[in-house]
Amino acid sequence: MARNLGIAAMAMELMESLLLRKPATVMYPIERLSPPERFRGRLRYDPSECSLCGLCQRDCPADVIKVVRKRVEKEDGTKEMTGHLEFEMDRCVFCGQCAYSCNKGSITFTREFELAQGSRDLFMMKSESANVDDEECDVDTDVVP
Amino acid sequence: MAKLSFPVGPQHPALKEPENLRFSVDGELVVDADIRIGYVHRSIERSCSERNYVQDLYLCERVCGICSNAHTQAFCQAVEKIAGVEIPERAQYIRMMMHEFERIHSHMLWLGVAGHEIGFETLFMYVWRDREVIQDILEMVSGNRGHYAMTMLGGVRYDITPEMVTKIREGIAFLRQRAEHYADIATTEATFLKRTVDVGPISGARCQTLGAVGPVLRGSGVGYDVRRAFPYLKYDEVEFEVRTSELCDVLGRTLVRVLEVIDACDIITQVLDMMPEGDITTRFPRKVPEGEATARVEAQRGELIYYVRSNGTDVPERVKIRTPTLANLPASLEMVTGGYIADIPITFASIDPCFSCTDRMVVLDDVNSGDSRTMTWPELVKLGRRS
Amino acid sequence: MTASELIEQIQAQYGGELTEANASSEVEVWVGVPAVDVQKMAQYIVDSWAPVHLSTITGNDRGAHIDIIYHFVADGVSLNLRAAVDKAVDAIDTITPIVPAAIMYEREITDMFGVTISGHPDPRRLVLPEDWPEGDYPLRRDDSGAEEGEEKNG
Amino acid sequence: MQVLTPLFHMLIFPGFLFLVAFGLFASWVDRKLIAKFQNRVGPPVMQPVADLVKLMAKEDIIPEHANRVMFAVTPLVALAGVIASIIYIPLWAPAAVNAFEGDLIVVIYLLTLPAFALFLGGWYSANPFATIGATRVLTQLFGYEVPFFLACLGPAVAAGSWSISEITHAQADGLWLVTAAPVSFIVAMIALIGKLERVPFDTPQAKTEVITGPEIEYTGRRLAVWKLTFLTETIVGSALIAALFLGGPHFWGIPFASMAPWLAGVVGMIVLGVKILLIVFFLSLAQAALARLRIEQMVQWCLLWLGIPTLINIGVIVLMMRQVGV
Repeated sequence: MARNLGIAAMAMELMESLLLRKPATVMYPIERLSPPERFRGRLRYDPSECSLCGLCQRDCPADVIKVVRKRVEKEDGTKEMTGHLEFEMDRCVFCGQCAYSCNKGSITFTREFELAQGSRDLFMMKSESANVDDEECDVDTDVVP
Repeated sequence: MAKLSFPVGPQHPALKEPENLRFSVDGELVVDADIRIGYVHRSIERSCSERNYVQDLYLCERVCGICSNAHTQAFCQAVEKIAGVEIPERAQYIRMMMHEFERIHSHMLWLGVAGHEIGFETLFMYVWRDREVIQDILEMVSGNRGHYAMTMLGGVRYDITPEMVTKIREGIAFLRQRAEHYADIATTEATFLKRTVDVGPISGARCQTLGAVGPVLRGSGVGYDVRRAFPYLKYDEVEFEVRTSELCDVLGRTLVRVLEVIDACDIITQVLDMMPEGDITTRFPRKVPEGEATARVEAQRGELIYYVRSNGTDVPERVKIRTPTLANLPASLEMVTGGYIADIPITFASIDPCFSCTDRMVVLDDVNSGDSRTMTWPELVKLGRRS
Repeated sequence: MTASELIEQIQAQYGGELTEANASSEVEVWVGVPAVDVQKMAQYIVDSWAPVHLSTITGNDRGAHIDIIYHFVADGVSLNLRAAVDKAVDAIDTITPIVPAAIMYEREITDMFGVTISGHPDPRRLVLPEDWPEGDYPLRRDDSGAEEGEEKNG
Repeated sequence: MQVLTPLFHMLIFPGFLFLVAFGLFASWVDRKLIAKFQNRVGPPVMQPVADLVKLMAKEDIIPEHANRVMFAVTPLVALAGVIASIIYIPLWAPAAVNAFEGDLIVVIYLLTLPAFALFLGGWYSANPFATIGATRVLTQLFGYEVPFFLACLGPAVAAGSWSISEITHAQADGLWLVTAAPVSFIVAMIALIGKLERVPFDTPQAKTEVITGPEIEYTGRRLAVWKLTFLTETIVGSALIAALFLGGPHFWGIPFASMAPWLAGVVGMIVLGVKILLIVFFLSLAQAALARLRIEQMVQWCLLWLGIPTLINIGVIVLMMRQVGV
């Protein structure tokens, strides 16, 4: 007898869904949900603080980031490091390790999630150049951040 | 009717991942079963010994999409053991919470799939609808619905804020109530019982002999749970029961899983009550001293074991992963033999198979062409980037 | 049972033959035996502490030899049994008849390291395709797997 | 005209076109209902049409080892069987397009055709899944066909006729026959689920086991014909049950006799349409609330819980007829 109770309970729940409940479906492009605060969406790189230390490249599991460094000697004799970062965003797994490793806060993840592009080339990103006045990067590379 | 060779997979709607099962059937009865794995190799063990520990963390996380946190937990546990690093208490509790969150989401996912396998689509829809609650919690805590990147070497990445605690408590209360409801459905719905009672029978002793783990073992009455047998994190401080069932069939495994969801909810409540304030990370050396260690973790599907050997550099010498599904395969083949064809999907599903986990290893092989060859990385890249 | 008790028991039985025996924690033991003694040792473990759970078998290429580590759980203690297989011999006895759970793991070892498991009841390939070239073992460090020319990560 | 009228009935109304149109609508109702039961949104009303058009446009493949003739002919036979049977079912008051004493037997026979055709189509597809599905179709046939026949026997005995139109007519003023044969009515509904191969009796087509079974090798137009067969069979089967047990197009208080013929026809159609949709509602509810049974469970359960009660029901009817009539 208990067996048929299960069917009755199920039927009750079905009728409840039919008559009382709003569909659980979110009608996506029309209805939008906002991702939570910690969501890791589009990567944003801010070269102004970047020290070109290369920790992000070292820790990136998908090998997305490439740090290109160049050392230039200025006219007044002082040295300066300049360079830029290259991102192959189609390989990014959005683990957030680069942002976590970066102790300058140069890399952050935004909450933007609609990242589809029509062609692979659009995923290849080259940053503006970052200039570092002090030559050495003051990073303890022996400790996992 | 003559004996028919009946293939299931590599592509079959009952299997969510490619794997080839071969059955000899006599009418509707299965007389012999064999399995061919290896369709989703991703070279993970080898790759692990070619990347540094931080990168490996994310690689291990991607062994499996469902039990990703269990994999990082096991990997970190092994590496931290070698390095002799003790992580802060708060981090341990947060890890434990993630572990149990994941158990809830995985078991609910499984229950839905089980419903789908026996043609009970409504159960699938309802369970997955309710599962959104735990997914939202996971997303809120870690920023992602899967591959949470929460567990780090030396701690966890994100802290739990007081607002989150309130939301988690609400969500957990709801999930607990739903899990109880599904336990009721599973034990009283006539058609569900018809498809699960005495299906895929295997005795507890036989399970032990064949090395089965997790809910498969516990569904046959053997109470081996790594959380109790080899307590890790703070599992020796929370109260929970190792759920077993003497039914030894698909229903037994179902009940164990549903009851574990209820337990997981209780564990999370306890963790929220016990969690101390404090740091969530500690300094972790990049170069891990020479040594070796194993780590066992009770992933949702059963005992997950990692073996890590380090050689003093920042790259491990060897990482060995044994996922629960591989341990459960011999038992599952025995379960389907002697049963009906109709029961193959649900019986296989009852071990909660994850073939991507099972296959993690080495080969990149062009199956279609027939002639086997290893693709070099540049070739693969070329193949992948054909746009 | 604690780890030290387990070591004492094993040493009392096989003291001289062990290549290593130490406890890494209260519930974990590492024991080493010569490769030829693996069957004997497995039989002893099963007889002494049944039911024994075999978690997995790990292979590891250590240069001149290949480490085969059997991860048992015996009576609440994690018992790791190590046997070093010399690459010149490249074979080890099966323990599947004694511990049926080993069947998949031993096939995996053969696939990945090319170590012949003598007496294995089902010596087919497990994860590699049937037409995989003989003598090419993905997890061996010396002669196979990724070649130097292949890029590591990009 | 004498040639054209039957053609019109066959192809347009109430035959092919009407059946397909109403079938598609009922299929939308069915899908929408299931979606609502499952707390989803469900498809828009034109979705079944779009599905059909998509299938029509797709590539048509005949497997290399299949028997080409059988493979091609069986879906058409199945569809033809279903469409032919609508001629004998009264869709509007007072009678069907064509009626004769004994047409009930013909309709039951015609409604069995799809199952046989499905078996043959699957058997000649040369695919292990299709073979297993095909044998399941036949096995299942024994499970539901006998109870279905017995269930239809109840109203026939009660009304004292083997003509569906006559049986419907007998309910015009009096009580519906569901009151005389309640068990037969329930049994007929359950057997209809088996006929339509829906959950819980969708074993022959079980997606997770045999991947739509006999239909597995069918693609494009031929698959569309199979889909149409089941769409139309839903309508015909429901209309048959409505005619036998629920008074067909009749409803208490609607004076068909005093209406203009065209008005009576339209009202009758609407009444019957509502009744058919109610039966579809029942089908959807069963699909949403239950899991798929195994084939041997299905046969055992049907013969035990459908066959025997129907026999008892018929016995009761015969006894009552004796009491009242003699």
